Amino acid sequence: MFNKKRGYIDLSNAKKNQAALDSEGNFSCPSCSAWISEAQKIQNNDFCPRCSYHFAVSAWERIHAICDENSFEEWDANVSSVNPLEFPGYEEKLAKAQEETGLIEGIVTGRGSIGGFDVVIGAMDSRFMMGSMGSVVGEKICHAMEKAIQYSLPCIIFCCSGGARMQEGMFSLIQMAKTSAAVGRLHEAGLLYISILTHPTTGGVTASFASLADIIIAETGALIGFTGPRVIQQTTGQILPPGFQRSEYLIKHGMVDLVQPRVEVRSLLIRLLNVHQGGNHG
Amino acid sequence: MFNKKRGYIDLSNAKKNQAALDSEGNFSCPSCSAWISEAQKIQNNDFCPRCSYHFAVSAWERIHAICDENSFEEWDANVSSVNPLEFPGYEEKLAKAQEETGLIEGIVTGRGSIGGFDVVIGAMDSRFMMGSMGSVVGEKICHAMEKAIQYSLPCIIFCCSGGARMQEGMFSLIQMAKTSAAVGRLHEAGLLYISILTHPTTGGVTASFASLADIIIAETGALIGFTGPRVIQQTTGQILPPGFQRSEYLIKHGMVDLVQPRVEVRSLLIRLLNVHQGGNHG
Amino acid sequence: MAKNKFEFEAPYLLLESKLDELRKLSVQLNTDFSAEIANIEKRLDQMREERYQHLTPWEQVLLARDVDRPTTKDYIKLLCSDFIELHGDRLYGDDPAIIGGIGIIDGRAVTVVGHQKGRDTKENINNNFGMPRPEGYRKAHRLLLEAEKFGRPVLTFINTPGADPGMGAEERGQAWAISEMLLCLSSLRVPVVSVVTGEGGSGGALALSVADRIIMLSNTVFSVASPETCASILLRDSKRADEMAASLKINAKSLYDMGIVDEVIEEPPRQYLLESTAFVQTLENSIKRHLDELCSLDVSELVELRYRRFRKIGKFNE
Amino acid sequence: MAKNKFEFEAPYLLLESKLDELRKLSVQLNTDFSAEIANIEKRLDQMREERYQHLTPWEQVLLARDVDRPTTKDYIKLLCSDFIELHGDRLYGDDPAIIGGIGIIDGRAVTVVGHQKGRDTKENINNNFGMPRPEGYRKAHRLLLEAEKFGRPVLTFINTPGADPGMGAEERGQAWAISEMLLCLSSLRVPVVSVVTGEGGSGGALALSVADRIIMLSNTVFSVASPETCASILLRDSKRADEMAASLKINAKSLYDMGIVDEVIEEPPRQYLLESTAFVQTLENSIKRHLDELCSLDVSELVELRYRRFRKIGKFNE
Ligand SMILES: [Zn+2]
Ligand SMILES: [Zn+2]
Repeated sequence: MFNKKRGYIDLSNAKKNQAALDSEGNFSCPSCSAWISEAQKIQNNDFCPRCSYHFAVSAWERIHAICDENSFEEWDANVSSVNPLEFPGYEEKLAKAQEETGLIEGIVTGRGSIGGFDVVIGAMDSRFMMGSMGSVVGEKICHAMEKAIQYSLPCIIFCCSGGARMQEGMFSLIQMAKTSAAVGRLHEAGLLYISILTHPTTGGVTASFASLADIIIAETGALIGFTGPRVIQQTTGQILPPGFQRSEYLIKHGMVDLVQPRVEVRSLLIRLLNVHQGGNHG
Repeated sequence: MFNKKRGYIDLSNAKKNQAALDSEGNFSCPSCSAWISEAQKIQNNDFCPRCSYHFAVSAWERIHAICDENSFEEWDANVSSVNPLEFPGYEEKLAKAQEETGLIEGIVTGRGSIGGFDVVIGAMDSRFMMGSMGSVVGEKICHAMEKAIQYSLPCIIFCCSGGARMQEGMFSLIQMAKTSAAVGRLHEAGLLYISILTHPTTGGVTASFASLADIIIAETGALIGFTGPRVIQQTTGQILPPGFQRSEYLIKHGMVDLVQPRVEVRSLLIRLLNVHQGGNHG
Repeated sequence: MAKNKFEFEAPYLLLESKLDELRKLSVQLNTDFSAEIANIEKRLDQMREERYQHLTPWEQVLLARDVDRPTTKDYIKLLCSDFIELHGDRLYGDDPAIIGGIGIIDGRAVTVVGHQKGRDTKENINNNFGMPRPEGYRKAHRLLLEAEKFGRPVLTFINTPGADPGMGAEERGQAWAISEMLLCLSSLRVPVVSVVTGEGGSGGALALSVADRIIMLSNTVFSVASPETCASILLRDSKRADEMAASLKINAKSLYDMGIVDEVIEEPPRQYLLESTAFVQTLENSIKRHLDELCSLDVSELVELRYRRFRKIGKFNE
Repeated sequence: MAKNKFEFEAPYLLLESKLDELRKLSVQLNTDFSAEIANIEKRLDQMREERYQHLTPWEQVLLARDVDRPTTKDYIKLLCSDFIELHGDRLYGDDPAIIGGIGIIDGRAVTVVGHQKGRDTKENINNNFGMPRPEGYRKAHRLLLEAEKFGRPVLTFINTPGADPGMGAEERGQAWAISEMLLCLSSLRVPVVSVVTGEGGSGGALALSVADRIIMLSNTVFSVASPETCASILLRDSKRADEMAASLKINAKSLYDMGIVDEVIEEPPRQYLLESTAFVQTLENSIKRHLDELCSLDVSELVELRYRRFRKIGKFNE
C-alpha cells in the first residue's frame, strides 16, 4: 500500500524525479489554500512557497526518504490501541485516524540501513491524532530501543507530536517516564541515539525521549517546545516574539545540536553514523 | 602561640565571654577607622558596626571557633613555599607575610572534631598574601583530601582567597586542576565535602575546589566570584548593582546551598554532619 | 460545576450554623436542647462522612487543589526530626516552586524533594503557585545525584498544577529539564518513594514521580493534563471540566485500580489533615515501611524493578 | 614596549621595501642587481630566522596573540577528514567562543573542543574575542561526557585571553562552570590531548587543558594571568607587562623545562603556519602519536596517570 507513494517522497532523489512529479498533479496548501505542485513543495523543503506552512511528512514517507531502498523491516506493525479508560469517543477517533492515514498507530518502528549503516529507526506521524503519544507509541519506542540494545545498533527517532494522548489519561503520561527509562538503557549500553525534532514537536514527547538523545537535530523552521505557543499566550498574556520556539531559536538557546533542512537530514545522518564509527564503515 | 588568642575568638561562646573581652581593649576598623571593641565586633558577627566592613578571621581563629576544644591536630605544618620562578621580590613578600601572620603559609589543614564528629578540616587565611593559592596551598588541600579518603572522613574547607599566587606563575594556575582532581577522588570515595565561602572568595579558588563541594555554605555578606568587581567595572565599564557577587546574590542565582552568619556556621556544620549520618552520631 | 470545596460543603455548614442559633436560643429561653442537638450533630457527621465517601471526581479535584492542604514544608516538619533545606541548581537560579534538602526520618538520612505551593496569595506569587521552572527541576536533579552519591533514599512530595507555562521556562529548556529528571530518576541507584499530596499535574508532577512506590492521599488526583485543559481541547469547552475529571479517571482510587499507584491513604473528612493522628500515623508508617522494604533490596535489583514497574504500564493489543 | 609583532618586524619589512625599490630602479636603469639582491635577501632571511630564535618573552606574547594565527576551526579543517560541529549546553545557550564537535582523525573518531577567536573584528565581537562564557564551558562539558560514553578520545585547542570578565558570566556561575570542567577532565575515562595554539589565558584556558598531554606551539604562551594584569597588580603599572612576561616564564620553552607541558612544536618564522608543510606534518604526527600511545593504555591506568601528572606539579619545601 505504500509503494505507490514511494516515488515522490524519496526526497534525496528529489531533483532527478522532478519531471515525474509535475505530472502527479497539484494540491492546495492547508493553511493559505495556494495551489502548488509536489515539485514546488519539495524544492521549497516542504514549506509552502506562499505562507511558509510546513507540510507534514507521513511516517512512511519519512522512512522511505531516510532509509536505503528496501532496507526497512517494520517491527510491531500490529500493536494497536485499546480504550483503557473507556474514554467517550476515543475508539471512533482511532478508527478515523486509521482510515485517514492507513496506519494502525502514530509511529512506525523497525530496522533499516542508512547509507549502508544498520540502524533502528522510528518515525512518528503527526497526522495520526496529532502525533500524540499513548500506550502504543510509548511501547513501540521502548521496544525499538530494547531491540537496539539487543542488536547493538544506533537508534534514530523522528519526532513530531502535539503531546500526550489525553484519551488514555495517566497511561499516556507514564509513557514519558517509560520511554525516558528506555533511553537510559540505551545510554548504559553505550549506543548512539539521535533524535530529529520535526514540526511540530511539543508536550510530553519533547519532555521525554525526544530531548534525551546524544545528538539532537532540529528540522529547519520546526516548532519545538513543551507548552504550545497558544497556551503560553493565553495563560501569560504575553505576545510571543517572531521565531519563538522555532528551531533557530532553540539552537541559539543551546537546546539542539544542529538545525538542518529536511532534504539534508539523510546525508547528515550518514555523516554522523560514519564519524561515530571513526570512518570505519560497516 | 595561638592559645593567647583562643579566648576571644571562640565565637560560639561569644556571649558568656563578653565581660572578659571588653578588658582586652579597643582597636580601629581598617576601613572606616572607627574604634570598636572586640565584643562589639563579635556581637556584630564580625562586621564593623559603622561601615559594615567584614573583618577577616585568621585560619587559627577559624579552626578554634569551629573545632571542639583541643581536638585539632595539624598536618603538613612545615610545608613552605619556595620561589620556583625566581620571581623578583617573592621571597621578601613571603617573609613579610609569615612575620605578620605567624603562619608558614596561607592555609592550615588537619584533623579535628566538630560537635563530636571527626572531620578533616582546612582553613585559608586571607591575611597571608591575600589568601592566594600557590603550590603549598594546593598541595596541602590535596594532601588533606587524600587523607580524608584514607581515614574515610568528611572534609570541610573554609575558603577565602584573592585568587592565584601570581609569583608562582603556572605552578599556581595548575593548583586549580590539582585540587579539582582531588575533589574528584573525594566524590568517588563517596565522602562528604563541605566548603564554606567566606569574605572574599574569588579567582582560581572559586573556580576550583571551593565550588565543587557537595554542600556549599556562603557566609553572610561575603564577596564571592571569579572576576573581582573592580576588574569587571574597569573592563566592561558597567556599574555593578548593590549586592552584586555577595552571598545573598549567589544563593538567588543558584550557586550556593545556604547563606549563614559566621556565628552560626559551627552549629550548621554539626547539623549537616549529623543528618548526613542519619542522626547516628559517631 | 462547583468552583471550590465550600460549594458542596454548603449544606453542612448551613446546618451547623442553624444548630449554633438553636444553642443560643436555648440559652435565651432557658431550656435544654443539648441532647437533641448532639443527636443532630452526630447525624450531620455521619452524613458528611458518607458524603466524603462518595465525592465525585470533580469534587476530588477541588479538594486536591484546596489551599488549606498541607504543603511539602508541612510534611517535612511532620516527618523529619531534622531537616536542612538546600538551594540552587548551580547553573542559573533557585526555584521556590520546588524545595529540597536532607533530613532524618526514623534514624535514616533521606533526601527530600517536593513541589512547594504557597499558603496565601503572596507566598503563591513568590512560589509561582507551585509551578516549577527549569531551575527547579535542575535543583532537584542535583540533589538526586547527591542522594545517589551518599546512598540516601529519596522521598518526593507531589503537588503542582503543572510545569510553568511561561516564555522564560521555554527559553531555558523546560522540556529538557523535565526529561533529564525522568531519565535520572528511572536509573537512580537509591530507593525513591513519592507521595501525591494534592494535585499531580502533568509533566511537572511526573518529573518527581518516577519512583519505586507512589502513594496517593485519597482526595488527591494525578492527571495527564488538567480537566480544564482536556475539556478545552477535546470538548472545546473548559466549563465541562467536571465531565473530564470523571472520564480521565484521575482520582487516587482509580489510579490504584489501574496499577499506576501503589497505595492510597485515606484522608479524614474535612479535618486539617495533620491534626488527625490516625492519618499522620498511617502516612508515617507507610513511608517507613516502603523505605525499609526498598532499602533491603540489592541496588541493581532495585533499579531493575523500578524499570519494570514503569515499563509495564500501558494498555494495547498485539 | 612593542604593541604587536610588526614593531619588531619593522626593520626587516623596511629592508624588504628598500630591496623592492632597488629592483624597480634596476629596471629603470636597465642594469642587473639580481645577484646582489638575492644575496641580501638570503641574509635577511637568516637574520630574521636568527631573530625569531631569540624572541623576548614579550615578543612571544605578541606572536601568541597575533590575529593572523590559525584558529581552532582552521586546525580542525587541517586535521579532520570529516567534522560535524555540535552546539549548545542544553541549559541556556550556545557560546561561539568555544566550539566543539566530532570528527575523524586518521580513521579514529575524536571529540574536538576548542576556543574560537574571530578572524576579524566582526567575528571577534560575535565570538567575544575567544573569551568563553559559562555556556561555553557547559557545552564543552556535555561533549566531554558524550566522548566518554562512546570511548572517543578528546582533542582540545587552547587560544583565549581568558574567561569573560563580564557581569553576565558571573551571574551564571562562571567559576562553577570552570571548576566542573576541571573536575570532569581530571577523571574523564578517555584520552585527552591539548594543543596550545595561541594565548593560554588563566582559568579560561586551563578549563580545556587538564589533559594527558599538553603540546605547545613554540610561539605560544600559557599564563596564570595576563602579563598586563600581573604588572598592574604586582607593579601597579600595566605598562611594565614585558617585564612580567619575562618573570612569569609563560613561553612554551620555559613551561616545557618546568615539566608543565609535554612537547613544544617549532613554528616556522613569519610564515602562515598552515602553509608550512613541515610544521603541519610535525603537528599531525605528534597528535597521532600521543593518541596512539594513550589509546593503548588501560582506562584506569590512563586516569591514574593523568591524576599523577597534575598531582605532582608544584614546588615547595617540606
Ligand atoms: Zn500556504
Ligand atoms: Zn568600619
